[in-house]
Amino acid sequence: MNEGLADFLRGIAATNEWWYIMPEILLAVLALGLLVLELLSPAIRKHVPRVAMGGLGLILALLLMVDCSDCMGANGQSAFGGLLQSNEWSHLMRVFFVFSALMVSYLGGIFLAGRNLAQSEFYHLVILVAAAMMLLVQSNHFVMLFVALEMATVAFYVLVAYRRTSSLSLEAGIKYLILGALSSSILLFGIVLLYGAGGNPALPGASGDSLNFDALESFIALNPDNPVVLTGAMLVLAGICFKIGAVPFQIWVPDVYQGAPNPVTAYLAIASKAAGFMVLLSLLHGPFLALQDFLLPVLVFIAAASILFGNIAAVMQRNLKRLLGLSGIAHAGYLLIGVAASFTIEWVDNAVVFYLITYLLASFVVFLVLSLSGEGDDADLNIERYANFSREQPFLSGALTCGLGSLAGIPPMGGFVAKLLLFVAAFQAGLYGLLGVAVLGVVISVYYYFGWIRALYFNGSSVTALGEASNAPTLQNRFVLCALVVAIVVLGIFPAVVSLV
Amino acid sequence: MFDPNATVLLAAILVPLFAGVVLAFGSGYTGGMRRGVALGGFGYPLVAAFFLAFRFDPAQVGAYNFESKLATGLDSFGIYLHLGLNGISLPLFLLAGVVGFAAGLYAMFSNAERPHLYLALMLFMQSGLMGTFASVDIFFFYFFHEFALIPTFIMIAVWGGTGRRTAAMEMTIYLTLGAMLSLLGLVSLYVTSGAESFSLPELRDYLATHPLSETLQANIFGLLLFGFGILVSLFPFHSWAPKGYASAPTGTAMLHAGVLKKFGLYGLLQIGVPLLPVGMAHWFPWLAWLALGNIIIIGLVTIAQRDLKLMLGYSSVMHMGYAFLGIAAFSVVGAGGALLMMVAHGLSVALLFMLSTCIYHRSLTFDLGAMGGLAVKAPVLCAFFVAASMASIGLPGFGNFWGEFTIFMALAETEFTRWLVLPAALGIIISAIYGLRAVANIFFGKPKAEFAARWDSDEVKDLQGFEKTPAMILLAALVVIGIFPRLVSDRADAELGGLYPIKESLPQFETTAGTPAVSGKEQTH
Amino acid sequence: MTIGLNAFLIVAGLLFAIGMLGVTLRRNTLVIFMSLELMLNAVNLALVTFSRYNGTMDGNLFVFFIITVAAAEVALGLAIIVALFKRRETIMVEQLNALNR
Amino acid sequence: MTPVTALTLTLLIPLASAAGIAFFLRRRGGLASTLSVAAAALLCICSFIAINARGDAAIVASWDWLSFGEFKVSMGFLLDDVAATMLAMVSFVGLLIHVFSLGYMKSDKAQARFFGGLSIFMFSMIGIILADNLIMIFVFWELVGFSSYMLIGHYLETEEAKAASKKAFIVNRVGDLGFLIGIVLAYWHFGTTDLTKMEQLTLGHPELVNAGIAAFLICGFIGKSAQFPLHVWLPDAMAGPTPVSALIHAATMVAAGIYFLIRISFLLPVEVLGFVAWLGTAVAVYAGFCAYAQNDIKRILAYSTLSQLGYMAAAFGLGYPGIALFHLITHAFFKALLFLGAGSVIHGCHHEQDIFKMGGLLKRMPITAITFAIGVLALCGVYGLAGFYSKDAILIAGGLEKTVIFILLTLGAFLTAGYMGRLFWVAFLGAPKSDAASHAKESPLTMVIPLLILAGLSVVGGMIQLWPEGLGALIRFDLERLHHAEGYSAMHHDVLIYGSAAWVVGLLGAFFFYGVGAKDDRLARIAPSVFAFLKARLWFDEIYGFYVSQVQDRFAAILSFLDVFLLRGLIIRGSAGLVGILGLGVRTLHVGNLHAYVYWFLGGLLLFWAFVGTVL
Repeated sequence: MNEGLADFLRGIAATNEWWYIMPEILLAVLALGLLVLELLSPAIRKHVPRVAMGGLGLILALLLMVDCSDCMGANGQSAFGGLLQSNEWSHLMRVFFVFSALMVSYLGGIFLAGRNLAQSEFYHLVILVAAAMMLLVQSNHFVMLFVALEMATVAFYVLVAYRRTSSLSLEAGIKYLILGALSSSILLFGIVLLYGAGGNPALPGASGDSLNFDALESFIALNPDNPVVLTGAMLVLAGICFKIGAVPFQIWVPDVYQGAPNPVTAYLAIASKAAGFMVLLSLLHGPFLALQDFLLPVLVFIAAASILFGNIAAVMQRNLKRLLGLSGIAHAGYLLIGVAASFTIEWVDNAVVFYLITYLLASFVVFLVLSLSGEGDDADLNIERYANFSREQPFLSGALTCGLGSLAGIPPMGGFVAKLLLFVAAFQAGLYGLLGVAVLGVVISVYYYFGWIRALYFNGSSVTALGEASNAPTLQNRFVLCALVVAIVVLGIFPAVVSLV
Repeated sequence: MFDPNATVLLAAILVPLFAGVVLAFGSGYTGGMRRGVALGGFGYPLVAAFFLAFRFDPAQVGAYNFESKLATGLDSFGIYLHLGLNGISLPLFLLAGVVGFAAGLYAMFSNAERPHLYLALMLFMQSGLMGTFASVDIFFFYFFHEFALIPTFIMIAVWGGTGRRTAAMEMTIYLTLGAMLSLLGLVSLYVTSGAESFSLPELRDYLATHPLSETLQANIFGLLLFGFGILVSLFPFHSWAPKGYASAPTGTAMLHAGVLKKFGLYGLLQIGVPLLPVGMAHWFPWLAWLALGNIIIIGLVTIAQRDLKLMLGYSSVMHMGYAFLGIAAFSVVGAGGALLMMVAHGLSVALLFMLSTCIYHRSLTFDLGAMGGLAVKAPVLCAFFVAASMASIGLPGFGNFWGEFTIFMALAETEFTRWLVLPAALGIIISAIYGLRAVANIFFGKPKAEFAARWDSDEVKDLQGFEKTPAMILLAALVVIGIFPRLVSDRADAELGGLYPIKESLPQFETTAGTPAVSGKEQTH
Repeated sequence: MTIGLNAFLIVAGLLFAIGMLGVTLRRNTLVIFMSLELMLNAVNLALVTFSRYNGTMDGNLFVFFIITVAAAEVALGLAIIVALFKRRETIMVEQLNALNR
Repeated sequence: MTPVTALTLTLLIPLASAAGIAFFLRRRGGLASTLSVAAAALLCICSFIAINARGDAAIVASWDWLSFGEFKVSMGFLLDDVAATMLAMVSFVGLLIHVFSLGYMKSDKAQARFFGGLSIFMFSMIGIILADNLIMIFVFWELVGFSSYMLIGHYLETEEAKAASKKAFIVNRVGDLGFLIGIVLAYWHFGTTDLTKMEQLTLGHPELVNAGIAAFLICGFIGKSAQFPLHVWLPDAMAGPTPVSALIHAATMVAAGIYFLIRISFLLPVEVLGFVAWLGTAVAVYAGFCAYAQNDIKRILAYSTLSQLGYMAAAFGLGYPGIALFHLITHAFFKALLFLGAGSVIHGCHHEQDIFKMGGLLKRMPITAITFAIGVLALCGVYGLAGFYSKDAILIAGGLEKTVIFILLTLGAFLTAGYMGRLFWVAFLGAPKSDAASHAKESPLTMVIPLLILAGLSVVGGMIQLWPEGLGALIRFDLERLHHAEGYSAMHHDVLIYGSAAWVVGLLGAFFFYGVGAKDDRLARIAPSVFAFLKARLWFDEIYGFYVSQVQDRFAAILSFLDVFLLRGLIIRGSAGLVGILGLGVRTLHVGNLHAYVYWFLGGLLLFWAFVGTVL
């Protein structure tokens, strides 16, 4: 059945490349459709969240049924004149982003309930960001990359500042905006330099299409020592480091994470980071392949610094959203281990993707519990307020424990296998020093993850008992949490499920 | 090929896990239901362990009994959920079953807050323990250990005694460090060996034909040694242990000190030393000196303790020194001694921790200087405590004696390690000093002032049934091993013989008396 | 005398640096925004230059995308700044530090 | 019943009795005591069956116990002549003491525990006797130590029992440490610890006898038989009930050290033998002096035991293990008699133990007093009594081998007579000096009968020709050897004179010096400094006490301090604190000011530039 459908689509795709980006088009249609719905009547308007989630669910189901990248034929084939190229991960990452959008919409439903904020625009933007990221990870051309990136980023500016009644959210928005724009400029400048060098007829291998990754790859392979190329690559790398929140471009992370609404924080932490890493991987395996002598020490340094910075800064952090942001920096560092190892180890991309997936699941558990616990301004949640949370909310505590356990990398959670695979890769790549730093980082991270878990169960006297303030989770929320936790555990015990998707 | 016994083995991991999940959602259960579920969860592994011990086929030397191999999706790394038992893991599997059952039984009737969660976490731990020793795959070996470790931390943080906040955190971080180092060691073993498998027998076979270079072996063994060393509280990485145990709730302390801690030793015994003999030789001086540090320095520190639980914690650290020395001897004798020591120490330390809580319930203090005279009121408790102390100081008739004695034997086997016998044996005096001091201070003499004030209250009574039964189980196991050490040694001997060198250091004499020729004493390696 | 590639690039570089300096030193968020636009324009200039000298059209095309994106950013930025001013009555950088540590 | 079955039963009956008491009869003192005594009787019968069945050959049986690689332990019996002699003595004297305890412990609250302990002791002691290898000896060696610990601590609510039991166990452990090392070394030296095999090996290869191993092995003897410098526990062990003192701390367990030496005599080279001889002689004299400063009837007997153990050690060291065994057996009879007599006195005097508060007991407790007197005379070596034969033989051996030892041992004999005289005259004659003594009554039958039997044995026990055929072959052999030694008859003559003079002078001297029924110690009155010196017993306890409290405990406290503050506090907590401080520092980097964040960007760019610079 699936085969037949795929054949059919393949047949069409041979003549019409738009089928190739059908999921993205569907998402865009859905996003626009939401705005149209908003215009209709108030009676319909309140169905917007359901429509959004339903639509996302449908698209997710569709994606799970049909592998659209297959429509193009073999992997590595490009479309739209080389703007887009599918790789072995593009399908999985599509699922990843649609799923994140679905989860963020779910979180958004909880977030928006009872708040006097625009409804459909939120879903609209979330869906657009998903579509943009899907394009981003498949882009094979710097123009495509820039446009997709900016599409996502600009939408994120709005989302971060979405709680327009809160000065914190707005402040986060302006900070993200200015720093994001700055990083975009730097990225652009880097692209320009690469473009300029790659198109320079005086240099060997120059091409007329020097914004194309393939062309750049062959060009840089011939000019690995060109200072303009190196500078350009460095600036591009800096721009991407901003997106993934790696040292030394990580400084915005805690502020923006804290100020942004909860679902947006989750989205930033998960999808934005994942997109950044996939871009980084495709750049490193593509245009920058020849620069590995230069890039490897940089990446190793960034990874080590990120791990240490993130973990050490999180140790004394009491605000939970800042803490998640800082721990996210550390996670970026762990992922960078995989990226650094990917120069020599073939299979490490799988490990990075696996890590991203476990990170996705665990983070959503944590953010969902954060959203469900307590009311009021979630920017002020700190660990102390979780004192003895388990007494009132045993279910949420249990789920949170699993989520944090996975983030900390503890069996039987998926996070453990993910870290293990990265460590194996690092070992095979001979990155022993980095491995040592990573171990140190894991040990330090235990302090704050378990500090939180301890707070949940500790029978201390707490002034503000958050547990009592929170309502018991509804059946629906319980179901979602359960499903996420089960998924985490299944990934920890039977990691192969990833390949089933 | 379907082996029903393998299912029994797998179920020994799954049943407690399942019971734990059931209990975790069992806030509304009545006491009877809770105990019923917990009894099933703790009872099944015990029954399964004994069942498997009887079905065990010692002829399968070098292979595993009751093997089962399930895919996990990490086939490309050679990681399978590969379960089985051999002569080395079987005693520890039994130990886990026995101590788990005793600890569970005790916990069922202790009046912990939120008992369903407490029991659920203990059941998770039990599941991890059974899994650790049933794993053939070193990935899952580690996996189950970590799985059992997490409940420990939570239980200390929630149900622990004084100072639990810091103790739990310190223990968590320290043990995570140890676990990470040992994980690195295992990973590096996997990567550098080139065997493309995490399966222990495959690694073993592969390394037998492709031995690693000396430097590699030394580096990997170093990782394993210090990683496992931290987990087993090798001196000077023991700081987490006394405080951690002092503030841990009883069931946790029993399971952790009794069984889970043996993970590291088991790792060295079954994996580290046989696979990396050259690495072991390289680290021998470290291992020997640090183990002596455990025995003598920590032994003396134990003497200085005035708090019962701290004393027990330190004494358990001290006894680990023997096991390390046994491993350091690098011979079948030493490994066998270490194995006996692990099993016997697991039983005795669990018993002691349990009894110390029983004592606390009567005296309301752990301060050795503030008790006294309890034997008059609680003769049975006294008898158990004396027996447990005697066991832990290595009185013949209990398993610990055979452990210590065999280890001394192993040390004396070659000239190379013979000097260790005297300092190591000093430990038998040191442990006698603190063990008897504790007994004397708690049970003998007249009760001290504060204690005397409570003397006639109802709380100062003899051991109750729910305390007596688990104590009886543990003590009986200790005595059985003490009287029939062959129960452990016969199966382990064959297995160890395949992993460790037999040094042939027994002197050979001409059989006819009177001829002067003495051929012995040369060692052939 | 023809103006060479390097001259254009130097101008572009200078513009970029000036923009960067503006972002670094100015206290008013609006001015910072303007500086950011300056940086983007420096990039545009460089793109056009390369496009001209390399003889390809990609650069010129890219510029249009950048201009569009910059416009979107500015529109958004202004909206956020206005909203922020409504709540805080200031748009000075040093006073926008409620989120810290 | 085959001999091996009989031996197995002999070993297991007391264990079964102990287990039965522990599990079922904890609160039924009466039943427990009956069970224990019945067990003692049964094992006595079994042991005699086995001894009878033995004939001339040794009974040997062995089972595997444990094996790891080349380390193999077996468990087995070796019932040769020495073991049979010892077994007969232990089971018989043990039975008598069990019976005695029936009366003595009748009103004790913890009767069951006491009899359970006695049964465990019998089990362990018989284990030592029957063991065919060093490891098994060690196992039971430790177990007798434990039962001794348990029984010394019987009156556990008293501070003396608390301290004494602990001390006994720990001091014994010090000795066992050497013993253990000796065994371990012996195993790899001989390839076995089996006594028979080792003996054959040393016969075939005399060069295998190793002084180092021997020196380690005799540490066990020094601890258990309370020789220098580990003798301090024995006097304190008198805190236990008197039957325990009689059984364990006089007749059997402390003598096990000597028995052990005899068992391994083929392993001991000449140097070590000489050392044992000197050691024993020194203890014999030292303990004799110490006894003069003791007022507690049991402690006097304890020092006497020490002194007699010294005699045995001396005999052994002089090369006559048979004579040592001879003295061991006779000593068991009369010392058990003396202790049980003392027990009877204590029982009669309501637990008064100070001899200067007794007096006049001859009239009130005639049987006890008379049997006690027999014991005293036997101990002093009065002609014709048990002690005479064995002690004379020792003195002769001393005289033949080493004159200095002979002189010292004769001095010891004199001292023995003196303090025993002091004890007897003061406690039994004259007028009662306390209420307790004046209301003393003769003890019940269960206590008196063992006294009478032991008195009989103390009289005739020394006549080796009356012994059953199967027992005492080694004694006969060594006595024979002594008789045929050069200069025997002259020496025999001398010893007869000097020995008799010693006890006559001693007893009479005590009579005149202390006086009948004295109220206080004359020596303490007229020469307090001498008395104080004797009472100090060469300050052994003080030195050990000083070592424990000032050296060991302080050192431990310092180490503990270092562990807590340096290791855990400074290094572990310190590094954790360092991370915390770093964390705080890093946290403050997030100042919240956009400009600061832009500087970070610039810094990051510069850093990347630096990397580029390294490549270029």
